[in-house]
Amino acid sequence: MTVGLEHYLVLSAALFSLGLLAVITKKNAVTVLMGIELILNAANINFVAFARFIDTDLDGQIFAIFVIVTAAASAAVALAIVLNLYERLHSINLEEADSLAG
Amino acid sequence: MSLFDVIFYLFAAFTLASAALMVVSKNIVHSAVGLLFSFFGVAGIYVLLAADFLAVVQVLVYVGGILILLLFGVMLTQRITSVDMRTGTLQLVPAILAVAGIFVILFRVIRTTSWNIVPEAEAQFIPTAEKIGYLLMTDFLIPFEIVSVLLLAALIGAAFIARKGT
Amino acid sequence: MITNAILILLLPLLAFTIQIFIGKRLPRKGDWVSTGAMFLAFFLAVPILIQALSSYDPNFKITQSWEWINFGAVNVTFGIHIDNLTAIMLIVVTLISSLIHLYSIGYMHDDPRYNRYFAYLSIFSFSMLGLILVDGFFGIYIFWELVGLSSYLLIGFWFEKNSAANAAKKAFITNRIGDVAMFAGILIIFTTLGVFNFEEVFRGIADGQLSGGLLTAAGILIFMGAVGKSAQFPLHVWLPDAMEGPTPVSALIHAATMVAAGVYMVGRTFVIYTADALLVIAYIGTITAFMAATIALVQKDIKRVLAYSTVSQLGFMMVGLGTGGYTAGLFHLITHAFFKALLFLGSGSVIHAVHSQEMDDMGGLRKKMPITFWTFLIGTLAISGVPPFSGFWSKDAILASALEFGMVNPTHMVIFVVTLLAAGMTGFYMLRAVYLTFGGEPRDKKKFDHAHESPLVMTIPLCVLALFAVGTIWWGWLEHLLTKPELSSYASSGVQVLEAGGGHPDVAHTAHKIAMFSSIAIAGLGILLSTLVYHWKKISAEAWGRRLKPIYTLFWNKYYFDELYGATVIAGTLFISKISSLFDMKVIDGFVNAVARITTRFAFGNGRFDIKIIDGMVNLVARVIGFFGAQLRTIQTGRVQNYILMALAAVVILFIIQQF
Amino acid sequence: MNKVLTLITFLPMVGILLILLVPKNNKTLIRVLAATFTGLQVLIAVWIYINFDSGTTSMQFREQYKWIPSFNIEYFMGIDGLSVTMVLLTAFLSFICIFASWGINKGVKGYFAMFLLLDTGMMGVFCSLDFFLFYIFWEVMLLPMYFLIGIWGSPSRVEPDGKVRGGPYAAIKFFLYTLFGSVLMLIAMLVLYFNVDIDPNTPGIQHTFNMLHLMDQSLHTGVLNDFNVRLWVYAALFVGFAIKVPLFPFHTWLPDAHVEAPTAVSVILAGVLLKMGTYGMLRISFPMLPDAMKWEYFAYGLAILGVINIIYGAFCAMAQTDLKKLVAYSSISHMGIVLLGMSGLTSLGMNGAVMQMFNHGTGTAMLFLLVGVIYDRAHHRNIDGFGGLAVRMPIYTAAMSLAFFAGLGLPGLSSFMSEVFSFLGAFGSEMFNLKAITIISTIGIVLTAGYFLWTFQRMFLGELNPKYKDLPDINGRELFTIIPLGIIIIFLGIYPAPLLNLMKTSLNELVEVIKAADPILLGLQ
Amino acid sequence: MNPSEIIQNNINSLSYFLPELILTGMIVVLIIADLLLKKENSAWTSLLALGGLVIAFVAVLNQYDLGSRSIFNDMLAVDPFALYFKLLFLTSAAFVVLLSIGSVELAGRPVGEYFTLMTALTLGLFLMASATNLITIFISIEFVSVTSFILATYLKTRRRSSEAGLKYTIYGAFSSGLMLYGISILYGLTGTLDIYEIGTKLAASSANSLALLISIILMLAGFGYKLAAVPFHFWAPDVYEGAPTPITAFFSVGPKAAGFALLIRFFNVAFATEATNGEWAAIAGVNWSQLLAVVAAATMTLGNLVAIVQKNVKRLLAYSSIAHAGYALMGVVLLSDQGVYATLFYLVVYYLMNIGAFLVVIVVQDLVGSESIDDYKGLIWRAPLPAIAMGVFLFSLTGLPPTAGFIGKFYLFAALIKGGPGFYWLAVVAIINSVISLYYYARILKAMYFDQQDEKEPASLAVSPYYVVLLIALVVPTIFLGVYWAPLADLANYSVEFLRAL
Repeated sequence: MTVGLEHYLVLSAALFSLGLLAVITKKNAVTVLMGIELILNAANINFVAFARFIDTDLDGQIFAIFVIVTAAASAAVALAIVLNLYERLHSINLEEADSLAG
Repeated sequence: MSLFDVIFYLFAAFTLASAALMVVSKNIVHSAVGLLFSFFGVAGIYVLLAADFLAVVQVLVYVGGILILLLFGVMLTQRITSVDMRTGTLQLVPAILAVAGIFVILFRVIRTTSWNIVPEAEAQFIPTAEKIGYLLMTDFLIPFEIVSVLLLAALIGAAFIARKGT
Repeated sequence: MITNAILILLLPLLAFTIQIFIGKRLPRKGDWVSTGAMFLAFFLAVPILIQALSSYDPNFKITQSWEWINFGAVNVTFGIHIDNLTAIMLIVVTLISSLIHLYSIGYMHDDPRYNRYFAYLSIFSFSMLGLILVDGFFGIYIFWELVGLSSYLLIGFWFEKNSAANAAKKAFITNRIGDVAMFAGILIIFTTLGVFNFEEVFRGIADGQLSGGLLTAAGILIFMGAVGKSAQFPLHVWLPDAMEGPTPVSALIHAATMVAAGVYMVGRTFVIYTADALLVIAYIGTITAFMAATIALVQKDIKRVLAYSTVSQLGFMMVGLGTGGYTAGLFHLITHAFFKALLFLGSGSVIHAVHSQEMDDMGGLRKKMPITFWTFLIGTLAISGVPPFSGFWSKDAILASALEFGMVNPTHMVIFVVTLLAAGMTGFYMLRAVYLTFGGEPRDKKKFDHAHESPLVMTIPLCVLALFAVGTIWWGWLEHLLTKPELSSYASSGVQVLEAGGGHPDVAHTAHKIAMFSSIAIAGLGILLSTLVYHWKKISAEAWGRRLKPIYTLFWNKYYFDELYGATVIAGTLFISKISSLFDMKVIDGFVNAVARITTRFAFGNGRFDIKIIDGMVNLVARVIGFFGAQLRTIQTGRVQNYILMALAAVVILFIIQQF
Repeated sequence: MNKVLTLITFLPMVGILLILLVPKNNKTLIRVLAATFTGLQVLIAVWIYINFDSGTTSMQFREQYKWIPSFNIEYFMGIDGLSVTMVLLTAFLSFICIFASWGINKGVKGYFAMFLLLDTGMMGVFCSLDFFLFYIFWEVMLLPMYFLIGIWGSPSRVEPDGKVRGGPYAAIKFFLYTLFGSVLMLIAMLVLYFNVDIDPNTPGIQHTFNMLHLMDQSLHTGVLNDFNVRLWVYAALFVGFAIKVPLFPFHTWLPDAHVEAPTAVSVILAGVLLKMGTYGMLRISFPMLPDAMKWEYFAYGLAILGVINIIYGAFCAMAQTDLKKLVAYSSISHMGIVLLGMSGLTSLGMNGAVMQMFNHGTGTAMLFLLVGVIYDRAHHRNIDGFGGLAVRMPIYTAAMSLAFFAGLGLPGLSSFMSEVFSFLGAFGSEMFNLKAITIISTIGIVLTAGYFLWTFQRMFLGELNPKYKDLPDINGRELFTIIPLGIIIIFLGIYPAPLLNLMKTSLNELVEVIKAADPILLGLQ
Repeated sequence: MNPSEIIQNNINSLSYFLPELILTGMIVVLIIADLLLKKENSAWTSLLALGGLVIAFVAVLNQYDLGSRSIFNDMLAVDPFALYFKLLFLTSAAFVVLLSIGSVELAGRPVGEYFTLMTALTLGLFLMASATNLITIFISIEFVSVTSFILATYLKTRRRSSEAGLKYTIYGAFSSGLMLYGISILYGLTGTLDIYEIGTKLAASSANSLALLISIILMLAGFGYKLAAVPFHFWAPDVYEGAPTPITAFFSVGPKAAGFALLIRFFNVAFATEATNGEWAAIAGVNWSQLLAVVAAATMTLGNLVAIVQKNVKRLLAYSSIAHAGYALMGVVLLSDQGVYATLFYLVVYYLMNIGAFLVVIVVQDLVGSESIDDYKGLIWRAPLPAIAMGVFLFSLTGLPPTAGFIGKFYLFAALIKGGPGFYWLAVVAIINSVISLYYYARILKAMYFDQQDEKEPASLAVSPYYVVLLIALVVPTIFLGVYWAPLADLANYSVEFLRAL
């Protein structure tokens, strides 16, 4: 069986799942952010794969580019916020950010 | 199995392994390295999907930008020399269960869906940079502009949050 | 005449209004207002009677009515209905009431609420007069209730005494029970016939629009009202307690107004009673007459003796009515009104003198209070049925009627026998009262020394009333005027059939003769026994009392009716009331509160949803898989990621839900 | 004066505006303003009474304007014989209550503003002929009531058994109950709205809240043609109204609310607000869904609940030691009579029931006012804590006895007439056999006499409690509030025609409407 | 289309993009102004921002003449539906700017960035309301998210704000990720990014329902997070509590409304086909309206139940705003003009009363320095105006006449009832929830009106005239709309006509 769309999709799904796993299980805020990047990459693989196999207009690739750009923007903001939290708590352990609850 | 397939499987395995390393590793630096390789792997996949421009963007922005940003974050917050670089995990089992659930669902969806694959597109390998540039200036002009404003806002915000003082 | 009737009705009401609002500021606290109004009413009533007498027609009738409440479909009128019975009752009520007003001026002269007292007397008279004059069930029910109210006010006049307050309440509520039954009867009549007016109701019944069991039920229910008002068994318990009111009030209640109302009402509505209903009336009357008489035998309080005698006499009246002796019953009502008023006022005079109601504190008062004694004696003889006093004639008529009924229906002969016994007891206990009060030696020297004859304002009424206790006044004409209505079941269906079989004229004649002799004999016997015991002291009351201890106790305790009601009806009501209240607080409210609590609990659960459930779940999972290793053991709670996990799980769950 | 209903409804709002402008320390001016505006309202009510044509069944003093055209919501006001009685009652009691509130010293401005707002709400309910408008006014009453009980009622306290009671508790309880009821009503209202079509040319498009249209059975379409749906709608409306009446078992808010509320609020609550429930049934449930009402299960249900109210309320009243609670339960009992009267669907019963609404309004108002009088003096309401007051306070005693006797339905006093005709109407029902039920309910007459007299005895008769030997008798202001009520009670007791004439045409028509209701019913069985 | 046409289209579209251009320009102006102005004069930026909003408001009003059209090559829509939301965003943003000016919480913080980001956030909301392409949808959501993250963290020296920002960021990024994945699947199923084309294609083909379902659910996660709908609401209470109160007020209104705008437009365009008379039918295979109904029921129930046990007013209002999202969702599930119309109406009403309630929280925060219910005790005697205003807002939130909240609920219930018996159960749930909600709103009322104040508290608190004006400015429409709401209803009704127009 030759490699087709589904292979890419499965790869993407796996990557997506790994990203989720990181987001949910990692205590370190930065690692969590890394997990999110994995998720976005997984989605991008989908887009590109669909752009290749289903829609030949490159719309998917354009979308992926926008995803990458916005990811950069949010990563910058997120890191700034993590750094800020570090200044408050001297830790980026997400477990310790629990004063707001209930 | 064609050469293309072999390359695909290699890239895929590489990507997933790196990603797995990123997830599994207790050392945050190792995670970062795993993520780096994973990004490279994805870039390779893009190449396989005939998205040459995108692969370049992937390497430039992700590897060159985002990952470095993340590493900066690590450095700034972990005081790399003295403190434990390990990162713990939590709620592993329920997480694995839920994620496994998602994966199973996605897998089933992928397998059962009959995708409307355009047949003649399979062989085409056309450089995309020109087309993408054209599209960004025409059809996708406004998202492009919006993203620029978004970047501006994020810049201001990130700068504000990151700087000292109130 | 209608104008007269309306004036008769309005005068006491006017007096009441004046008294209640400005009575205090009037000279003599306005006793003359009420008294004057009553006398005026009496004088206005006289022409009515004269007209009735002059027409000398059993069917004499004057009616007039006005629209009152118009529902569109239903029109309730208010009307005045004057016939012979009304005319006579008007005289009786106004006269006795006037005399009692007069008497009260003396009796109540130093009471702090003198004006209020007269106001109440006026409203009482108003209610009673209204009851007599109205032309329909609706009206009679209204005045019926007002009589109850007036009695409440008067019995509880000395409300500082708890016993008085209690008695007033008891009177009202006991009456209410009867009233409710009567109301139910009216409901039946009205909903079947659609009218309240007596004439129309009677016509409707004659036409057969209401008949059979329903009519019997209606009759018995309406009679229940009379049971309450006229203190018949089993609702008689209020009457003796009503002695807590001032004595003139007792006289008024017992003679002309309240208790008479029941009998009057039964007489007025006589035609609606079926043979079955009448039988119930007769038996209730019999039981009442006998039971009250036995209780009266042992009472020590002079007013209580009189009270039970009233109950007993009312029983007689009911027996009369129930056995078809329409004329007899009403005749006794009228004669009784006078001699009982006389007796009560006489006893009031004694009480006024010795400041006690206990016969043990009296004795030998004959010399000190001659007028009182003689008038009282006349009253006693009248009530005992000694010829030629009024009571003899009326009671004889009742006994005759009962006997006649018994002869036609031999199974019901018991009515006559028991009634006769009761008649005998009447003589006994009344004479006993006379002997204990006036005869013999004074038992309480101090009280005796203080005693004196009452003022004229009190003795004059006594004398007037004594005059009416002489029977010959009533001879003949009354029987003619108060003829049994033709529509009544005895006149029409039931008895006629029986009478046709048994030979009616014969029976009546025989019955009359036997009844007359036996009644004289039994009265004489009672009087003789009484004299033997209390005057000649040949028989020791104490000894017999000891010998018949259980019976004596039973009588003394009035057959334990109060206790019985206390233990059953009242306690039961209060019990249900407590239970209801608790039910309300605990169960219904509790249910609502429980819902609220559960909601809150659930909310608390949810309040922790974010913190605890997820944490708890994680902790639980941690415990389950705790032994898998140190790394997994380090699982702790972290907030955002909990959230994310939950959201992810939700995605999975939503997918699964939607898919199936 | 063709906007008289708007005037009478919104006059208190003008009062509120003026009151809000007065500095809060000038308490007398605030009170006077409140009295003035409610007084004007009484004058308008009198004008309405004089100009009301009791011979017609149609709505009078109509005002009809478009309000929200997109939903066909109208500002539609008008009164018939049923509502005019309630309007009179409301105007009158509001005026009296201002005087009963004279002694309020805490937050005077807020109190009177709230009171006038309540007044507007009540008037509005009775005047509206647009269901939506009705609903708005219905809900508007809740807010002031909530605050009046919560703020000016008794403060929160902890009972010996650890429960928290007091004004705030009672207020929220009242609020929750009634809100629940009114939300159900909202749903029912919407179902009616969407299934009444006033334009047959465009089916399913033209809906209306106009009550007169909603009552027109020929316009009912859609799910309203399904009898089961009609029953559900009826039931939803019923619960909404039953809570207000309050009917067993939705009544437990009432004793709490009464006990904790200030005197004037109790008066309004018992005098007017309870009538909202029965008014709603007569104005909305009955004419809009006559066939559902005619359905025997509902008719019997209504009658049985009425009887339970009568007897259960009386029993509960008997067990009370708090005078106000006793009166509250007596209200429950008396409202049961209204229900019973209505349930037979006879002219007599219907008229009797509405008369009972009015008469209970005046009678219970008097009772609550009098309870307030003694509470102001003795600072407690424990029945057993008094005794022999008749000696010390003869005028007060006289007034109280009048109120008590009115309560127990003594002839010559107004509630006698209404009770008798309610019973007669129910007993004589041609559509349903309510005879046994009515007979059972007459037990309530005895029980009522029992608890009122018992209470009277414990409070007023017997020896004077030495604690109260210096208790002043009722004063002039208090008498001023009570005497008019007393006069009405006696007058209507003797001659109820003025009241009856107002309403009978409309109510008899209502009875006819229900009788003639198309028995979709038959299809069900 | 040939390139020149596309470019021409872009150029032509600029005139329809005026409000957004104004906001963009204002962002730049604000940045420059912040650089130029001295620190003590920096308060002027607030007025600049306000001015920008006002000008944009006028520009939006002018767009009503233009009718419905698609601009920038079908990337965005300019139609009454979007305009309705834009007006809502602008007025609420203006209110929040006004709240922020007086807020003690924000005093002493740099204002330049604050108002710049506020303006940017508003721009993002604009885009959300008008986006008709998956790319613009995604970017606008990201836009709003990124600016929101920063604003939530604005009190960066305070731990709570900092923590709120972090949670928001992580949760938001995660949600975006899920949504993105869902979008990618949708793209894969249809091969296009334009939602109208997606709708056409989905209607034409019998797409695999499983793939569509997971795509919808994943996207719902993204939208639901903006709406704070259960089970994607978790971030909301924490962020609402930690963020600066004016920002919380804005979060509870702006992004939520924008989420609704997107949800309604996207779902009704892409996943439904229009039947007759303004009723839609969900596409075959995925009964998403039932799905949303479950979400709506869960949302209002959870929000209300959890709100009951809250002691912090701000947090309580957070849960209440979750509950209200549930109410508003009821209109969406009906797949009818009537329902959408009700939701649109409700959102405006909700915005008024909710911002009002938060304003009172701010006022009390300034006066008493606390957000705890206990510190609201006896407020009516200390500061009557805020207490009365809070009463009005809370009654409105409960949905009692004569307040706007009632009318909002009325329209929702009306839509539900009109929708037929299928959603009666939802109406019942909503009824029960209305009653439950009264319970916790009444707790605040009870504290304010019924409870005795602590003795140590000062007798009376002075409310600054500025707040008085603001309070009145919110109370008046809250009541007025309860009495006469026809214009707003007409506007909402007009705004529903977005599907047929394009």
